Amino acid sequence: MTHYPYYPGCGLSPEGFGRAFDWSIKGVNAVLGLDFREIPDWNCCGTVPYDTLHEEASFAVCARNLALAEKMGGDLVAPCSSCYVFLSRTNQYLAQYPKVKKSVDEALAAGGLEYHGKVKVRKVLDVYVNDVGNDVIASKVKRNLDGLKVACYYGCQEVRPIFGKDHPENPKYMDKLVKALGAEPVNFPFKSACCGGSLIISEEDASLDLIKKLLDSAVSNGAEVMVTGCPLCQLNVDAYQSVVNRKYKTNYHLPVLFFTQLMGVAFGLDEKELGLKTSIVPAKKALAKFI
Amino acid sequence: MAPKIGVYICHCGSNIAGIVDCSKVSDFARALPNVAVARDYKYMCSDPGQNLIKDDIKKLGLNRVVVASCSPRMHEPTFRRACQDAGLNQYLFEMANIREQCSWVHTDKEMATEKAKALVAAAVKRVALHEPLETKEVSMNANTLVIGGGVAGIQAALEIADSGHKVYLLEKDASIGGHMAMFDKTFPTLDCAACILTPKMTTVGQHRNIELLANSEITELSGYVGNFKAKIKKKARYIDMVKCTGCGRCSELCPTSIPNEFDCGLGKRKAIYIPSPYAVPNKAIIDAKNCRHLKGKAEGKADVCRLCQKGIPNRNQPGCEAEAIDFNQQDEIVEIEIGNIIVATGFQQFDPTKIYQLGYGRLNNVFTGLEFERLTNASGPTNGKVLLKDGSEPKAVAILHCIGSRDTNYHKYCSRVCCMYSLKFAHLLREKLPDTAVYQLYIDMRCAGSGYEEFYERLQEEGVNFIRGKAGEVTDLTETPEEKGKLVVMVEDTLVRRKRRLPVDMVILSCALEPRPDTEQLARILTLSRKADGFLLEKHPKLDPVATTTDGIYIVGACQSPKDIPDTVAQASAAAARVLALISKGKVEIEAAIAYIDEDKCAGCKICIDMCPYKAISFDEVKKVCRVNEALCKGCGTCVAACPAGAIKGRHFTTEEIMAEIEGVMA
Amino acid sequence: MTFEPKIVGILCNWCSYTGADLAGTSRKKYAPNVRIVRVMCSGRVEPTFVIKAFERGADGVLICGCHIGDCHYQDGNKKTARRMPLLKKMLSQFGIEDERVRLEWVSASEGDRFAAIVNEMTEQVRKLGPFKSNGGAANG
Amino acid sequence: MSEAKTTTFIDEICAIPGGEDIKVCIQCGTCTASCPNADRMDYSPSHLIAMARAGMREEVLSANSMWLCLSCYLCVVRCPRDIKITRLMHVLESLSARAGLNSKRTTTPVMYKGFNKYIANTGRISELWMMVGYYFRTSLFKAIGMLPVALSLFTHRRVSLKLDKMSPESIKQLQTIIAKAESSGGDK
Ligand SMILES: Cc1cc2nc3c(=O)[nH]c(=O)nc-3n(C[C@H](O)[C@H](O)[C@H](O)COP(=O)(O)OP(=O)(O)OC[C@H]3O[C@@H](n4cnc5c(N)ncnc54)[C@H](O)[C@@H]3O)c2cc1C
Ligand SMILES: Cc1cc2nc3c(=O)[nH]c(=O)nc-3n(C[C@H](O)[C@H](O)[C@H](O)COP(=O)(O)OP(=O)(O)OC[C@H]3O[C@@H](n4cnc5c(N)ncnc54)[C@H](O)[C@@H]3O)c2cc1C
Ligand code: SF4
Ligand code: SF4
Ligand code: SF4
Ligand code: SF4
Ligand code: SF4
Ligand code: SF4
Ligand code: SF4
Ligand code: SF4
Repeated sequence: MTHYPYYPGCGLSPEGFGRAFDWSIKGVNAVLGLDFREIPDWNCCGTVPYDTLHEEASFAVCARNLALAEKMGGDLVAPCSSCYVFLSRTNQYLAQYPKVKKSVDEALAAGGLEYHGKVKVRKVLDVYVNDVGNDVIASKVKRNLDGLKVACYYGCQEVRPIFGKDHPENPKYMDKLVKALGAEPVNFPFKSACCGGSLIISEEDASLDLIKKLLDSAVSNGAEVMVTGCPLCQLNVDAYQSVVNRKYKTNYHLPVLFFTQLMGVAFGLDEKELGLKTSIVPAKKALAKFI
Repeated sequence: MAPKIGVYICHCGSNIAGIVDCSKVSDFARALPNVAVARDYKYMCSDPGQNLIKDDIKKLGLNRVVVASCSPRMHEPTFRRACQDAGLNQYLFEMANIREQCSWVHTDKEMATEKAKALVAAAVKRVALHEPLETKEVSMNANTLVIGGGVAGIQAALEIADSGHKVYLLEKDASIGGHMAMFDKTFPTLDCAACILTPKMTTVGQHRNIELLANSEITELSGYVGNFKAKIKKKARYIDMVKCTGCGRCSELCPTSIPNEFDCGLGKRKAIYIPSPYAVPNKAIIDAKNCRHLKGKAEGKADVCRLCQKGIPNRNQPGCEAEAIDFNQQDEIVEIEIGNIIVATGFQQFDPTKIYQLGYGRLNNVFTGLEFERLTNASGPTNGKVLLKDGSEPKAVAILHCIGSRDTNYHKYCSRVCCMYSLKFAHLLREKLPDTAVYQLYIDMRCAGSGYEEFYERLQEEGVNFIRGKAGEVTDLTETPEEKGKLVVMVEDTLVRRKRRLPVDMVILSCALEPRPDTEQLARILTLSRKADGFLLEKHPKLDPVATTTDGIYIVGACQSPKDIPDTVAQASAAAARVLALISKGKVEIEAAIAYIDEDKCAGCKICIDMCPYKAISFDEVKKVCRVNEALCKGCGTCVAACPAGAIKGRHFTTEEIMAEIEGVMA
Repeated sequence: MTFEPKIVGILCNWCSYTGADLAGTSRKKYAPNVRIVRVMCSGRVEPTFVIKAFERGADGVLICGCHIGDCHYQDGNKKTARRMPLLKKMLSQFGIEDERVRLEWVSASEGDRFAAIVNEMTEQVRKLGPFKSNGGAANG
Repeated sequence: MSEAKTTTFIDEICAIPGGEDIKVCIQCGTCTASCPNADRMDYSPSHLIAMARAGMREEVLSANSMWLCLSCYLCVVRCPRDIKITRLMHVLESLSARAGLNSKRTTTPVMYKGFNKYIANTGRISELWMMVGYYFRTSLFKAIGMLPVALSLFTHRRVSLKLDKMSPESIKQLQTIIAKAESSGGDK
């Protein structure tokens, strides 16, 4: 079994809105022989708000998690795109700005910690596709998702700030994984467009506009489900679909799943274990053939 | 004779004196052993400065000179000449670099002054050991090799050939002409490219002093200025160049049709073809990768196709009547001897598929600059009509500047010609399709050249829409009825600070000019250097922009940096003049700072032979010692460092001299 | 006062020396601790040069040549690289720490890189402190 | 507007790591052309940069622009000068909040503040409690509008009334780290 330190982040924590992502990751890991070990007592990465209002401390807040992960050894897996961006960014700034390094080192030392910059931050999708490989994934498929039309929605941060291994605007690695499950990724030009998730609370109109465009594009290209690897994207497109329908007088019913849930379905895992019912737009109809 | 050294510290105005305390340094030098005189002066390279040295040599009987000033790469020749003028052997001179490697890079005056002292001490210690060396002259081969047959290579070849000297013109493609041959008009005067270039191409083809080696590449180079030897690979053309009349019958018969590179893939050609109507040489060539017969042969099939050769007898269509087709031709290596080389290998266009959001290769009707050149060219795939992929005329066209240029993700530099060719495109569009709207999306209009700004103004008058902003994205995802079926270009009009969506039918990407992919390999063969941006490096960007660090090899045209035709041609003429100057001199000096083997010390182990990159060392079977061929040795010193017996002396870089210098900097 | 190390730089004429000149023409600032000695090719560098420098009180030696593949004399730098292990072995016999001697490839266009290397090495050697020779006595 | 003031504002921005990028912008507008929210901003991202360089401190810091940045990084991917515009937006938000100039036409700062309070107190965030806090502070009317969404989240077990907390020792450790980082204030 390969071990990775694991940073679920608030979204995937036991009380978080994306907990089904966490459940399904664990289910899939059992099949793939991976062991993600949660960092003991990790703290919130702070994401945009913290960076925005406390930019001095935001690096230290992230670095605490990195320091804890460094003690465990191995690449750190951060499923949430925003956590991923902010944790990786901390690495980058620590290396680039001596000033940041100094302040972070001092802050960590005050808490009895130290960090040497050795932790590589990675996404679940990256680990699955590049460490495990699509061949192995395909070999674990019990229920081929033959014919299922899937819109792979990467969201903006998954692939963007040059940390990623895939193209920042036209990523393909989720599409390839979905294909390995037997499903058919549809053409989806908005696959890396922003869903507006970070401002859905304060700037609802702007975000709803973006969600509508996503739904439009996915559905008009024939998607039966949308899959994503970002808990914020999932929440946004799933929970606000009804609001979009109300505002734009549309009638979308596109289930939005975590790609790990889809993997779980293909691997024959139990529907409960995958948390399929936590989706607000029910996935039952689209997946009826496979569960 | 005891060394009697003169030391001269240059202020270089405030360039050195601003940081280094020059009078302190000269006081310091004056106290060093063997130093007879030490002075500091405002500009040592000026005439009065040089006279200072000359007078001291004559009056004080100096037998060694040290100048502490700029880099020896800048003024070593100047001061060596001054010594020589005063009757001192030029190798009894040494330079300390206290500008480029001291005053310009340090801020602490005291430390910089200390460093300058150390560098001067080192030079003084070293120069005491210098020995007079004599440079030898060898005769100069008057033949010249020009690599690359674009407008640069053509111009250089013609100028040299016209003055009565032989030129080998090497072109890797089947025809010369380069990029210019693809254009219809050229900015800013809108001359017809074919009208000004094809006569030159034809002249090249017929010139009795030019041997055209088309479809050929250089694979190896040895020797030195005046006496180079080059190995040339003449790739199989499968055509007998003497017999072929260029009638074109073979192409008509050939059943294999593939995209034509000369038309950027917008038109078709056959597997046997004449590259363009004005190709020089105007002969057929077979594309072995696509010819059915040659492909079959490679797979072991006996006799496929050969329609071009045999014709279709039952329909009374004869094949090549000149019997010029020869499927058995092989690649051939020829060796030529030349005295000078001009490199004119040009550029390639940046591949915009790398910029995903611009849609090239993904969306119909997004074209590159070169593709648009072919679309407007009367002999191009559309006979000069600007047409969309579906054959209709565009109603609105956007020309996008700086694609792959001025962009840290691709090339940092400005490509220098694309603003101007974009204006040219706009003009051609206004002329051919007066009702079509034309948008130029630019960051800055860079029109620095004779008549260039005037051309810009003319285009403004012609009603082109100039939008200051770089396009962010080209998409076919439309939002309104008027956008339907169009390409939408997203841009911020930065002058009105509004994000705009421009619906157009055609998008032209003004792509960067970038180094050709084989530049690195070519540089290696010719031992040239490249700049950070990948283009070939000149000897000095201002004072010697056509020479390289290898004597006898010159670079011209777009292989040095992006440039337009006027600059290219000027540079080509300059290089030709340099070559002709050397030819008329008839002789070249060869480096005196080379290796020498002391036969008494040589143990005959032959270790040095393998060390030498130029095969300059040979073994004397009789005396059982090694010997250096002075004409071949370039003085790298690798053998010196390797000789276990310490038998090899690297002249002017002897172990003692270098050791003395090291001791000096540590003093 | 902070310790100002003395470092001898041995640079090949074509790439590295030109690169160091470029740092100058582009007015890149770097530490004044390196004193440059020019050789035609890094392949000319003999181990004794390095030993000599330390003997005369240097705290570090920086050797620079063209990047592999770019050598003006085709592959002199490869030969230098091949000699490095031998040199390092000799140095250890003299009690000279590994970090005091560096071999770097600097091209004619890498003025920035040259400045960065000098700064980095100066800091590194400063940390090591002044070099104290053991006269090579321990190992003969 | 005095020139002295011009330098100060730029200095202020450049002093924050990532802010120094602002110097090399060539005003090409690629960021704005790519930004999904540019049309809603008082000034487009590139416009904001130009204003900042012109020293228009008050106008810049009271703009809503940065608060409307979605952190989608599309501008960063495309910027020909490799400027981390997203970071620049965060830098401007920070300066704006510190100067007390933050735009009243967006409620993003209120949301951010609520969010950050959670981190300081519990080390982690709960979406539900954050939303409740936010609507309470901004508009009850809006909260009513959002009730159906909240309800559906609740019934699908997507939010929980419980708070996921760290151990008290770890919270203390985190608070010490934060306090130290803010006091050393390397960035200010
Ligand atoms: C779209 C476009 C439009 C332009 N319009 C204009 C214009 O209107 N006016 C203007 O002044 N300039 C214009 N230019 C610039 C112009 O193309 C260049 O200035 C000119 O082509 C440079 O000539 P060159 O001979 O250096 O290079 P090239 O034209 O690139 O020729 C190089 C030649 O060398 C050959 N070659 C390459 N490598 C080797 C090798 N290893 N061995 C042998 N042969 C080799 C190539 O096959 C080619 O024939 C334009 C450029 C572009 C891209
Ligand atoms: C402020 C400024 C800054 C510049 N900075 C740079 C720079 O940093 N880098 C750069 O590359 N370029 C720079 N340039 C451009 C540079 O000056 C020119 O490229 C260069 O001087 C051109 O050289 P020239 O010999 O053609 O002309 P000139 O320098 O003008 O020399 C012409 C000479 O001819 C003599 N002369 C004129 N008429 C006659 C006559 N009838 N009979 C006999 N003699 C005559 C003149 O007295 C003069 O000595 C700068 C230009 C300016 C104005
Ligand atoms: S190969 Fe023969 S048929 Fe073809 S162009 Fe030459 S002469 Fe004509
Ligand atoms: S053999 Fe056939 S395919 Fe080949 S060039 Fe001749 S006609 Fe064309
Ligand atoms: S010449 Fe004009 S279009 Fe070309 S890179 Fe320079 S500014 Fe851009
Ligand atoms: S005239 Fe001079 S300053 Fe003005 S654009 Fe031209 S080069 Fe620049
Ligand atoms: S290495 Fe020295 S001793 Fe050996 S053959 Fe060459 S010159 Fe003679
Ligand atoms: S110095 Fe020695 S190795 Fe170098 S070219 Fe001359 S003979 Fe060959
Ligand atoms: S894309 Fe970059 S360079 Fe262009 S305006 Fe925006 S920040 Fe400036
Ligand atoms: S990161 Fe912010 S500024 Fe940049 S494109 Fe996205 S929303 Fe606009």
